[in-house]
Amino acid sequence: MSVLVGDDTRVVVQGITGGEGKFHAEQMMDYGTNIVAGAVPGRGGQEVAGVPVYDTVSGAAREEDADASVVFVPPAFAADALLEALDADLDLVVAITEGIPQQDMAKVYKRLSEVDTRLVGPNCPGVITPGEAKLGILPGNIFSDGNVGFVSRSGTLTYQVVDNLTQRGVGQTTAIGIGGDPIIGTDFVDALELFEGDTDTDAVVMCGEIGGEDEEEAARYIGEYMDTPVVGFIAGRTAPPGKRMGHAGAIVSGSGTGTAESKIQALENAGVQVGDTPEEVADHVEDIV
Amino acid sequence: MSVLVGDDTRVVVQGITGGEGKFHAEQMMDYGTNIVAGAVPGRGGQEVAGVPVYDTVSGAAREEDADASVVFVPPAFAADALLEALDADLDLVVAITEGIPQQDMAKVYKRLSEVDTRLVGPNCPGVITPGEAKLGILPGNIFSDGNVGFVSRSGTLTYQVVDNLTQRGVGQTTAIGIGGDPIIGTDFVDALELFEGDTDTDAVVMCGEIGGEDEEEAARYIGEYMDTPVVGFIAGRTAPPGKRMGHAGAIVSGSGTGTAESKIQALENAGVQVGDTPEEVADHVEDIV
Amino acid sequence: MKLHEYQAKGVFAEAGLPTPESELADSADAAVEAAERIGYPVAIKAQVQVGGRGKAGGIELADDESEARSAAEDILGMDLKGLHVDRVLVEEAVDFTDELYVGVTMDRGEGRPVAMVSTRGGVDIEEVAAEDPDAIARGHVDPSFGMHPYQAREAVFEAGVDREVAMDVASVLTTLYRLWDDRDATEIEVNPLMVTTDGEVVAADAVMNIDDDALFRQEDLAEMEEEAAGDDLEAKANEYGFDYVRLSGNVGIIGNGAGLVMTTLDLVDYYGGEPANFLDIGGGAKAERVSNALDMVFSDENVDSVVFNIFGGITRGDEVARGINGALEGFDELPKPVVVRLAGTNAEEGMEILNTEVVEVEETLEAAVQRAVERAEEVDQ
Amino acid sequence: MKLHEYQAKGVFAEAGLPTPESELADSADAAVEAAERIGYPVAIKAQVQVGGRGKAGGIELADDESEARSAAEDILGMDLKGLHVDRVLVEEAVDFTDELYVGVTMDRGEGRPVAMVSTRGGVDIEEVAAEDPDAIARGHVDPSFGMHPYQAREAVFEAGVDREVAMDVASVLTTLYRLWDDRDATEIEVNPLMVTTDGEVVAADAVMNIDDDALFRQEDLAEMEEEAAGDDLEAKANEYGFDYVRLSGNVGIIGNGAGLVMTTLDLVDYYGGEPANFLDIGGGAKAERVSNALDMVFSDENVDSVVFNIFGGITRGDEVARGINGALEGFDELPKPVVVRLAGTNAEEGMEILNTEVVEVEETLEAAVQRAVERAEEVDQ
Repeated sequence: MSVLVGDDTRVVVQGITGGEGKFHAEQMMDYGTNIVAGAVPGRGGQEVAGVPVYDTVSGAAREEDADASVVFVPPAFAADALLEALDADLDLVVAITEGIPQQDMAKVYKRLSEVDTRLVGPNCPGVITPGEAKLGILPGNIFSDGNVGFVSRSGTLTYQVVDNLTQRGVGQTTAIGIGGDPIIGTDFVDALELFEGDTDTDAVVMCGEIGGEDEEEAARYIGEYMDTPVVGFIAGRTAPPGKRMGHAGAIVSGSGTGTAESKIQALENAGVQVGDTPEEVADHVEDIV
Repeated sequence: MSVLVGDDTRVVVQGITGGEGKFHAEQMMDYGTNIVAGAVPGRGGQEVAGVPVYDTVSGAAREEDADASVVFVPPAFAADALLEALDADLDLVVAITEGIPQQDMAKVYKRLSEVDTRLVGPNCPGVITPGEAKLGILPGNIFSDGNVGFVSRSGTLTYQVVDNLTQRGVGQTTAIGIGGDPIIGTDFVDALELFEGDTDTDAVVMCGEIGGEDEEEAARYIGEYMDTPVVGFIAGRTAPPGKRMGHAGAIVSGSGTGTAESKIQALENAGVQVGDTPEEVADHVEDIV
Repeated sequence: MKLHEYQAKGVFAEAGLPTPESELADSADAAVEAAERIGYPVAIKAQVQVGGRGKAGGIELADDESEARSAAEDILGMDLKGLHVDRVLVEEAVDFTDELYVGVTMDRGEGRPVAMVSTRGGVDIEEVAAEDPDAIARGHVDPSFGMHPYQAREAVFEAGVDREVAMDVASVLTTLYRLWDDRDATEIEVNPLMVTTDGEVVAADAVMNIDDDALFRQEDLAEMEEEAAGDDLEAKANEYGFDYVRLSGNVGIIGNGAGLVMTTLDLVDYYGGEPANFLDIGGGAKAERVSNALDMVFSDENVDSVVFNIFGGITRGDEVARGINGALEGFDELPKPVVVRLAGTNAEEGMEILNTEVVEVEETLEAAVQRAVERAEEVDQ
Repeated sequence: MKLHEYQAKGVFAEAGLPTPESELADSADAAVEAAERIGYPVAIKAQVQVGGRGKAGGIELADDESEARSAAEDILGMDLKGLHVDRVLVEEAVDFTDELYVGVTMDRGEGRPVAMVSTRGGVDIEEVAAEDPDAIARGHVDPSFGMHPYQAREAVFEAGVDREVAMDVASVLTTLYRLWDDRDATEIEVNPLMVTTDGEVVAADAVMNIDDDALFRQEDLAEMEEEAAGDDLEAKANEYGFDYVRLSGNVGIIGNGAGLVMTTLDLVDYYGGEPANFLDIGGGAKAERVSNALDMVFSDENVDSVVFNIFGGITRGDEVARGINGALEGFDELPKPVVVRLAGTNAEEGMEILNTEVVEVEETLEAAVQRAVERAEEVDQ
């Protein structure tokens, strides 16, 4: 079993005619993902990477019975593409695009609250259920099928920690990159809920970072509702206040909120084993499973 | 019994420091309405018509435990006043103001769908439960307590028909002026639902007019769901297409929709007796009750 | 308030919509000069606010100076569905391959705007809607959130607009929506939106109705209004701030409140008469306003009798009576028979004041209307 | 991107917010001339982007020419919390009775903007928030619907702003919100908003942070950016499009992906070293970009060793290796020790290409960091 995506997920690629869109559409298909269509306004009727392109997401969803989309649309047009996807009655939208203006995302976030679609991202590497399907840009070869759920705000840190797990023979049910922006669709609590409800997930790794209060909320959720053991990691212990560390969301405020200490403390109080290094995370997971 | 308003309704008057607001606040109090406060930005701390004025509706509602407001704010500022009232957790807002721009009302209407407050109006004479309370500008003396529910798009036509009823000794449970604008909060179906659920209402008079499809929808509702007998009247049989007959909503479209014939036919098909003249309406009601 | 084509096109062009080059002209000479500047071929179009101008002979094409002069002479001064044509728009004529329809209006049942696109432009869209509703793609818009580009694209692709121009048409639609919202339009449309042989789109006609209640914040549009006014009596009503509609009968009608005035019209018809007008003096009218209303209706030469029906709520019977008396003072004898019915607030005080030696009084609405219809018939004979 | 005070005030004034008259000056003479034009008293304010300028001596009042000159001389050239002051804003000084705080920021937990008003302006609002949260009235705004006047009024009255100026303050707040939305601000505030002895309000300071991701549609603000840039290396990183933060240690860090680079920093600290910088080359970097990153870190004189950590997803190991080799070609000998760790996509190909005669290689992240820390210690001794 798995969460969010599987081999039955039927995927539309928004922005499939762009360089990145086409490349990753092919990569996803190679991995086994069921890519059924592309959607690019004004490019309907073409065929790219062996699938038909539609002018609208709703057209693609209707004609190809799709239930998910992956968005590779450039940042200036991405919010409109997301709003379009949210109106197309999909189950899941995964937004890879980095650099979507914050005001645009705030409006998308509002709209999200009015529909039944789940959004992952933006500015995320995507979602992968090893051996079944990946929606995004994650390198499939480092993942392996198994019983550990994985959720992270960061892309390459995900690869680092997952690689450590896979090297030790610890596979994953599903890995979710939720993205490093301040406003994202699926947050830690949402992802943890999914894993808690998945009978095949025996442990969860959660990689957080400085900024915001998401990790603290996740800690509250874990303490109150989770039976599945969680191993944590928090990046940014050495980040000075007021400086944005790459991700728009990774910033310790001038008043000291959003620090790694606060997050680690909250997680440990909720019974989470927090690793000091990626290797230590893998050690803890190995102890559990 | 009655619907919407009664002697326990605690009312804020928005715009109480204006000429019309003050005059009607006093008229409503004379009628017995429980006016508990006024709300006018920047005029908080004053006293008008014997009640305290607050700067905000939420302040007035909180301090005076109000559950309804009547709005006499000029059209340019009325939509903002309505949005404010909709955010103040009231049960009922009655908008008397005439001439609110349509784009403003469309935005208010959207907001209305997100809150639990009921809006009556705008551009309406208000709501009266004879002998208990009136919220609006209806002349109290022509109404009398009784068992007929009354709902109308028009103010003076209400007076005309209610007067005919009262003269014959037929009193009213509650009379609701829903207003003559194209976009209104409470429509015929909403009002009919209220009366259908009121055990003291033995018959309902519904005065419609040309324009829109509200009367046709009311007919569908009556045919399907109402046990309480309804007597109808439709103004504007002689109105030519494309001309606005006073009310912004009272216009037969160029393609012939919104005609009196269509509305009368729909009502009659739903078993409603439609009077040709106000006197005939009173005749029909007298036959029933 | 409905803008003239040339006014609406000005607003459209300012908003960046593609419009053909055009000039307004009020004489054949001016039309020819405009045509020379624009370059042939041109379309010469009557500037009157009626539908179906083309069929009625209000639009002609001209390939050269003599055709332009003759077209302008044909159209200027003509009577188009009852309206006198005193200006024409001289406009660059384009070669087109398709005529589309693009518009935004309020769906009052839904309480929110609806955008419409059809490939069957160039004809009355209401006819298309009646014959073949599926030929029009519709998209509702959340008025608080606005129209987003994807919504425009969805409507355009759903309508089956050719992919070559689809993105341009979508852009026209988003601009129309923005105008609809920014300029307080109740209706806005381009019909036809022509697809030229060069694959461009251009707004060959322009319709824009502005919400009268919002003119206070659309000052530039409000200033255009005078030019767009209708007949003299309607202009006068506008000036006085009355809701007024001129009709074809001979019984003048004055009252307070739209529903009650409409009912009075209906009763005139019910009792065999014909209403000459709809005139709502509104709520809380003072004596002077009442006088103005009566003066207006007296000045309508089609009117043979007047029924004056007031049910006072915030309107006071004594003010009404004073107003009627005031209007009558200007005449040595009553110009037309007047039947008055006063009820509601201060009706008794009004009856005491009213000069009942010159006006007739009835107690009920029905009786007043019947009497006015009788008096009109007498005069008419 | 954080605007300077004078830049933000320009944006505010253009939007109709009340701002005091002011002029920028880069010399004492220019400051005095400006003061003469504006009229005394004036405030002379250091234009550097740090909080608490006043306490640190970066703001002085001047009542006449000699005071103005002396204040400008004091401030120009001073070092304010590590930043060199080379410009001052000379500003009309107003008599005030109250100092308010008005601002809009993003509540990221809620995913929507929050407007804030407090009567405790003139001090660090984060301190007020920590000490006495109730002293700040907050109102969340639906970003799709915008802020409506009543919401601004509610926040202002809730904050207990004096009724005499409440409507003016509400109007400032609605304008700030409009700017926040129109200009893609992530944060905007007036602190203090002064209430003058005449009962007017005036923005005595102005803070405006613009979303870097939205600069493509804020062209005029984007042009201001150069003037607002920080130190040389940060300016260079900006030019190359790197996410870069300068820190105080001596181990230079380059990597791909914010989380992984942060983790590398943390590991440097964990193994007893001190990070000199955060440098994220982003995803899918080509060789030239990699070279630029290495050049940049080499040029930082605080750096004693470099750890280069790449876990390739869309970034390819062979491109990284080529980039590292390229950067090294410019030097006769390696300027600083470099420890490379390559994993993920094309890591093996990269290892074959990499000039391992000059750079050290480690297999794991932990080992690479430990080695770089050791090398930095060696150099430092």
